[in-house]
Amino acid sequence: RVGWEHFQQLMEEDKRVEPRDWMPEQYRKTLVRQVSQHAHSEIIGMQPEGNWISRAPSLKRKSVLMAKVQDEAGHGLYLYSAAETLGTSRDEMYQQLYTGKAKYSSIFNYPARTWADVGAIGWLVDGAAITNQVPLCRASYGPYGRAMVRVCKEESFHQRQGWEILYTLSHGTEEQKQMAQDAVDRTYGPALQMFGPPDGDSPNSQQSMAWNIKRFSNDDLRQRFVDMIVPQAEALGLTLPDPELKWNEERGHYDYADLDWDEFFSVVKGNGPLNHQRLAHYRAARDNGAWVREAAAAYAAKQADATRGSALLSA
Amino acid sequence: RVGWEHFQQLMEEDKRVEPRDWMPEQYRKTLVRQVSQHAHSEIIGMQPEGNWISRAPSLKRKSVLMAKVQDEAGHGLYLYSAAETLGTSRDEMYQQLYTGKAKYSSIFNYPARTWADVGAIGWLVDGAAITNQVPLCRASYGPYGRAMVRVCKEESFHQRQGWEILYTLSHGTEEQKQMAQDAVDRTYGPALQMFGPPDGDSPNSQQSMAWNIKRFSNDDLRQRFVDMIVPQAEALGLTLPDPELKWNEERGHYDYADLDWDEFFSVVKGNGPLNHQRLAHYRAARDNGAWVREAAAAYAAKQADATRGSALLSA
Amino acid sequence: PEETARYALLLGDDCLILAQRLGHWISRAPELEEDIALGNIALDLLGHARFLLTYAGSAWGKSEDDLAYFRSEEEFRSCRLVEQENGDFAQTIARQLLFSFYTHELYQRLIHSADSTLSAIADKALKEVDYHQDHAAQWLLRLGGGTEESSRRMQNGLEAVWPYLEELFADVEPTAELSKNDIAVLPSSLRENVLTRLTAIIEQAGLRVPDAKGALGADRSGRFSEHRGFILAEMQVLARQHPGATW
Amino acid sequence: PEETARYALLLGDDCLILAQRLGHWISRAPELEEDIALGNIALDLLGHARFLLTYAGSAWGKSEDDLAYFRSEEEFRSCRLVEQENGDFAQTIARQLLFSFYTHELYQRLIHSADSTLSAIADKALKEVDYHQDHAAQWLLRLGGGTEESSRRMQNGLEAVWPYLEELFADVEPTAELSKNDIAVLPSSLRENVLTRLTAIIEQAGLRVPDAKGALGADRSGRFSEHRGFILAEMQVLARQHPGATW
Repeated sequence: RVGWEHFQQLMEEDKRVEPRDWMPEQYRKTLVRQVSQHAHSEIIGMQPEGNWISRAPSLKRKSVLMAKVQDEAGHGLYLYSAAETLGTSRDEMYQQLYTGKAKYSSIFNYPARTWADVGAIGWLVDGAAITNQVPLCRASYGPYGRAMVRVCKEESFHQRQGWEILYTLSHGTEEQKQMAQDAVDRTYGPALQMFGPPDGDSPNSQQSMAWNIKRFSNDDLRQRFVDMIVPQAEALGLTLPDPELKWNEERGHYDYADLDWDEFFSVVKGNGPLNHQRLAHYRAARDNGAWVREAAAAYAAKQADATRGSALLSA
Repeated sequence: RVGWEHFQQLMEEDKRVEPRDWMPEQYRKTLVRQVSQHAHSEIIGMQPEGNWISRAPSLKRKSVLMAKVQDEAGHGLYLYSAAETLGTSRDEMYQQLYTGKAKYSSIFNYPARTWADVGAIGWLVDGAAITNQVPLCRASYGPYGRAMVRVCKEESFHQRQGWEILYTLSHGTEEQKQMAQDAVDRTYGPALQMFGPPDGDSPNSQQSMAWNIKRFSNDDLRQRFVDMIVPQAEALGLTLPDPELKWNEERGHYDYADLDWDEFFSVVKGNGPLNHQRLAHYRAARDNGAWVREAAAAYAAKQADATRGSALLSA
Repeated sequence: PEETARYALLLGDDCLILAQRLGHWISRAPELEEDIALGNIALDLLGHARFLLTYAGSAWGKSEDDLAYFRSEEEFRSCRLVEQENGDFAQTIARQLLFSFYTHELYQRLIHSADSTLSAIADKALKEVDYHQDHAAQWLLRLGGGTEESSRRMQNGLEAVWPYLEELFADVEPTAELSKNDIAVLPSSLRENVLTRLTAIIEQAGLRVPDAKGALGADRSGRFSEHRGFILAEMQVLARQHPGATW
Repeated sequence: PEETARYALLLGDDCLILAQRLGHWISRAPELEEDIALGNIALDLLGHARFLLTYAGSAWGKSEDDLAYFRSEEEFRSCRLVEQENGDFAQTIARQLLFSFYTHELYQRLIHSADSTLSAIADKALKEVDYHQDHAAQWLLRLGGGTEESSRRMQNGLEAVWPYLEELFADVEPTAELSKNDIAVLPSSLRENVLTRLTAIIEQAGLRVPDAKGALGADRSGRFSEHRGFILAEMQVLARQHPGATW
């Protein structure tokens, strides 16, 4: 009861819950699921862009791209660590991803088809991620909120880089401009869907908001994102693939067309273009690395024994 | 004694020894070593050209090249079968190649660096092979001689194809012609060395000739080859990289410069450009295929059991 | 004829890309006999590709090599099944199984095409695909009924390629339009027979028919895959370094 | 300066090709921390390559990208060690071990180059190579002293790359000539220290120093290797499809 009251008070005063604090089992579960899914998304998200590291068209772009994909691995690490403070081990989370039990952001089941997709992912996918994540910096669970602060700082850098790639392409040759437009056409819809289903179809949102994890509804965040990217697209000289997109004076927002939610749910269920490939790539990396992890563990154990041994001798 | 006399008689009359015939242990050993080395050479020889299958510059060339590399696998099969009639199993021979105990023709430790090498290998390497092998069609051991008949027929086809590749290149663009000349420059020396060390340094040759396995000495075959390729090179419009190469009226043969035998022995000993790579490629294929071979064996055993089972039932 | 050419190209691209993938096995197969068998299949497929590309090119005054080496990633029309990586031997066999069962059904019907060239190509190809089918089915049975490991790998192989089966039955253009004149075979009309036969052989091998639905993007555009660019980069590199050269 | 540029290019090519090879590990490493570590090393090497190629290009009015994307296979001067395939993690570590021990020794000496740009590049690179060396050595010890499998794999890794060690110490041109003016470091003069240090750490890891001699063809020409063409085909494909474009 004391724990429960303390927790309630933290919620009411909008203060941080820390690992040592008592928390409702459902709160813990919700967070583990959300934080680990977020971590998994960073890990799987390395693949579409990683696909272009070897073929990046200039050394500068290659360097920036390598650094970016590496940052994603870093974000994965922060987030797994945050989730571990909730009592779930990294290996357990890995296992959930490995077996396909855990989800990750569905957009990574789409391919990075051309170099321009690297730009579109940076601009739209990282852009949507930031819109989603900035409020999460104030999430009630301390380690998660703090991890998000670090992540957001780097993500906004990535978004800027993506925008620059597209800007260069859209001011380049005709072929480059077409490449940029195609990538935006492909990425726009799935990026808007990153905020999750419409509020009416998102049953868990209410509880997450009550717990100060989520601060805005899916549709609110989506609107915020649309309002942000419309002028950015204009500055790029590229068109967003929605003929219904227009400023609504009354609402003070851009109106946009309904998204293809059938496709969204179908991809979530495993029928996206690359669901199988993404998981197979991850599994192959884990499988091929198993002997290395075993060796590192065995070596560490031997070293620890040796240290204990010499400590005994010198004692 | 009867066996020995029979064998001696076969040698004197230059007739074939067949698997059922008695033969001296040393004759058997010599043949197993020679035939299996020959088989191994076909197998490792698939690699340099195989390296160009994916990049062949026209579909016709791709098709011809695929067929050729596949023929080499076929030659390997004939030759392993011939060696098996001498009582050494294929698996044992595989194992000797796998562990690096067995040798194969040293020229395959050189890379097929450009497309033109595919031509040079066909013209010079297969050309040298044929010069070597035509007399082997009359080798005293029946299964070997008969295998060589099949092999020679295909090899002369391959040599022709190699020559055509070079002819096309040497009549193409400047770059293509240069590519052809470079490949010939690289391949000429090692191809001449395929006949083995000079007669003075080839202690086993005498015995092989006495046994009617080998019909001509290394240097005789090499001379025959040089005499053959000089006019062919002229027809190609390419230069053979030996400034001392010239017609010797008196001998009725072309004179040619000494070859770099230090390099030859060094490559034989394992220090060629690709000795390690060739063996590693072979080993990887065997290792990766182990589970398939096990599965095939297990399945065959189950089928045999089932057949026996139903035979018993119907009996 | 323009439409027919585009149809021939689509069929040819499938064969070309699969031949390219299979060619990699030569010198890397589990057994010498398989170096030869997979090489044979690759050669057959390359042969089919050459017939089809040559026929397609005749409509535009282009050679098979113009089409194979100088089209961009966007211009190819290969299905994603043939673009999938070789993986282990089981995954290659799974890919062969699906593709050979599909082409067997397809060519059996295409023999009756109103286009006499396509009909002749189908007739020639069918005899060879007969063997491809048998090769894949035999290995499916062996691996399915071999060891625990081989059965697990064979199942994984099927799971890996199954999402790309449906694309073979998608009524894309120009195929759908041409099928009205009996030039092409309507892809969706092949589905039932192919699936029935695949199901039967997979069950005979003691394996499960994967329940994966078709992966989104069954339009042969290349927009929904990451492999094609890598395949072409390697296949075309030499030809493109020497534009206009003869080989 | 022409000679100095060719020297810088040779050094830069090594870094560029190794960065290209290592980049493949990102998203494929045994552990998340290693995705990051190998990514870091690749990034460092790419950085070194960019300094060196930019410096080289300044002699010819060419950019780093002109040199990286528009030279042919024949024009590269990378050593065969960095061109070797990644293999398993142990083989990659073996390659890293040899290359980082070599470059550590090299840059330590190149700091004193009479060419101030090369000296500055060496100074900056050395700090990073310090870490590369440590990373490789730590993994060598771990794998050498881990499990039976890891020790076997680590030994195989060393055997695979060892034939390409000697090329690093070959007194090719323009390096040999430039070393007379203290611009370059004479490769053969690095040999003893590098070998001594490699021998010590390999023995500490409980492994054998391979007895392979240097593979024939230590001239950085590319004539004695089959890898470079595949590496460049992939690395250059996009840039070459759009000559003159800005990215």
